[in-house]
Amino acid sequence: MAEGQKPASAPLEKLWDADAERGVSEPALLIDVAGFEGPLDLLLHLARTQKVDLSRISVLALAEQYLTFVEQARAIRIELAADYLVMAAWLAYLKSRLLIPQQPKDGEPTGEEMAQSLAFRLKRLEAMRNAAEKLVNRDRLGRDVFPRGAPELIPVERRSAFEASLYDLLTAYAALRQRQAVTNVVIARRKVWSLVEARTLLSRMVGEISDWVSLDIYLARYAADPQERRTMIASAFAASLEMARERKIEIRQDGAFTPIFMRPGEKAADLSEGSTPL
Amino acid sequence: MTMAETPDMVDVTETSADDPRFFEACRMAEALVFASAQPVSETFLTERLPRGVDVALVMATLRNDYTARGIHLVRIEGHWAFRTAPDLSFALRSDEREPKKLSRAALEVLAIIAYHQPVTRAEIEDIRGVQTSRGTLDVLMEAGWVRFRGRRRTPGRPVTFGTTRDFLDHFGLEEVRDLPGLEELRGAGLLTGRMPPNFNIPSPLSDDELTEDEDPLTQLDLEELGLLTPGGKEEE
Amino acid sequence: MTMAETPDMVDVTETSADDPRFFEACRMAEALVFASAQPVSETFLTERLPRGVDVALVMATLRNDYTARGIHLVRIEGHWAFRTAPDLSFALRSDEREPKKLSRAALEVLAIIAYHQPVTRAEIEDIRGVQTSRGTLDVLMEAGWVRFRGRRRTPGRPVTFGTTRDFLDHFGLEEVRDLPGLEELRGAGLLTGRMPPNFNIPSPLSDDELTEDEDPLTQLDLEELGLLTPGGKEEE
Repeated sequence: MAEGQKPASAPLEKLWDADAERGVSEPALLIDVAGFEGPLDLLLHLARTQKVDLSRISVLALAEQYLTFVEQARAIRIELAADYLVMAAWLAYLKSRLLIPQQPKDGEPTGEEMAQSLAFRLKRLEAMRNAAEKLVNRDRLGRDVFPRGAPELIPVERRSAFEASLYDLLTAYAALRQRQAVTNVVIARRKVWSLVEARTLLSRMVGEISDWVSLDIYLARYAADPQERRTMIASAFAASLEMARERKIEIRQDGAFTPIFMRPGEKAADLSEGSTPL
Repeated sequence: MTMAETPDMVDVTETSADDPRFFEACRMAEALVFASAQPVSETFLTERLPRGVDVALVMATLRNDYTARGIHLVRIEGHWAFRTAPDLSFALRSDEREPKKLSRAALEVLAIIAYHQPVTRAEIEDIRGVQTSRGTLDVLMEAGWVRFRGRRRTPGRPVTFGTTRDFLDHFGLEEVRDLPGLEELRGAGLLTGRMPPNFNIPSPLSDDELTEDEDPLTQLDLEELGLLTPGGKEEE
Repeated sequence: MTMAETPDMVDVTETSADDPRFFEACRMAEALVFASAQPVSETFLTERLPRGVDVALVMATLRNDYTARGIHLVRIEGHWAFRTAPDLSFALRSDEREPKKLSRAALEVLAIIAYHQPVTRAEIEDIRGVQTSRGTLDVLMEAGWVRFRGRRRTPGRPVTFGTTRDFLDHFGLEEVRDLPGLEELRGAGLLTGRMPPNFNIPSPLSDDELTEDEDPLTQLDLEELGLLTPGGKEEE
């Protein structure tokens, strides 16, 4: 693609129609995969441009077309979904198998077998497309054909006095569980350490230690969940300032972002009776 | 079709029998009346039928076609409608009540019993987060979809609920294990959005066997349950 | 006009024209099916008609009676319903009643389920080469055309999907095997669940699982792939 040219969106179809006439090297090709439902869909589209029966397409040519497409997409830095790239890799491999015939090894498909498989898949997808089209164009109830407009509701035929489909049942269940699950999530999220909680924790710590201890390390014992750690540290730090002011603890930090150390302060004894301060 | 034709009163009997246009008009009128939710006016029919067709004659012909049949074409205040023949009302009369839609609550309880069986009433309420009214379980029992299975070997020995063979039949399942699981509900678009990581949906066990913590219902239990209103057993 | 009388007399004279009971049974069946908007099962008809009447013959006779009329008697999986004749679509069609349009993806999934049933979600995705987006199956199930059928007896017991009677009714099919082109497709081997031997092609990935995909990748390919970020998904 020529430099400085602004990529505009254009349907891929244009790209390949043009190629058929002008050759692949033509610059300024613009690519848009938005209309395609995945690599197989794109491949089927490319196969159709060969304008032959699907059972007679050249898989090799098809692989090359696809690879060219991916190359071009890369050249203009289009982000392709992973499955497009996986397909490209597979086709590259297929191409090599087709070009360099190898002795079939045990369990490894030959290039021809792989090509057949691909052709089969394309044929099958196309068959389903055609079937879908035939279906949708049938005489459809409510559009072309109509039921009794004023049913008399007489021959109600039910074994059960109640009506419900499996779909109703599953929808109700899924909705219920989902509703409950959401409620649970809200409760779970309420894990914010309050200052009071943090203070209690620090008090307990002061009771247990006699010298400088890293706050992080101490708290790690209580915060199994990494998400909880954050709120715990924040609350503990806030609480520690208050406690330092009350001279119940001392705080030391050697530099910005370095660990914070704490040890019992002069009035630490007020905090916990059962333990021996200092 | 030739538009030149005009309704011709004299010609009526002659044209009608063999005229393919008239035959087509009859078919159209028949379909229009059949598909309409209300009795159809002759004006409406005139608008819809090919121009020049004698609508009155079309309808008279149709009415005649149906006189001996199980369906009659009737005229009600200038409007046409099909009705089942009055003499067949004995065959049509249905003593069955019209099927009622299951309430949302009943659907939920039924689904919980299906997925979580064997399940006690307290567990159902725990999952739903609300109390289950007495009527809800009654309805499900009455429908024949839910049954008492046994008793849980826990304090209070609460009764456990499970689904029935009729339940499977009605919902087109071969076995309870055929109920779709978490991934399938998600895949089918029934469960959407983010789910907590520990979220799961139980895979129901085969419904016949009692689980290890269940006791079979004894004769005494059955009598007891029979005496009590179904579902009224636990905490009401 | 004679259209009611023409076709049926042949059948009935052969079998039971003289039998007033048969004639009455026909009238009753006609009325029963006619009264309902939903297809009525043969089982139900058997229960309702006088005992000893050949229901199949009754229905065949009736169907024959209606072949030329503006209403047809149609059979859907052993259920009977009256429907307007398809060739009268032009006269009845109205834009207000146009059924909801399905997305291309939904239509494709519907066709795959219809022709391949029972089919698992993984198989649907294998045929289409893309993941089925949320909502596609949901839409089809809500329309009442697709249902959970059961589970495949393979490891993991995946749930299978199939079509419903409403699907057949909607698309004017008597049975699944009446799907257009079904036999040809089967003959061409396009409906077998089995892949040709040594089949090996990348399957749709969930977004981040690039590395999971396997043998055919050469080292070079892998390096290239690593350089590129997986982009957005392509589904609808």
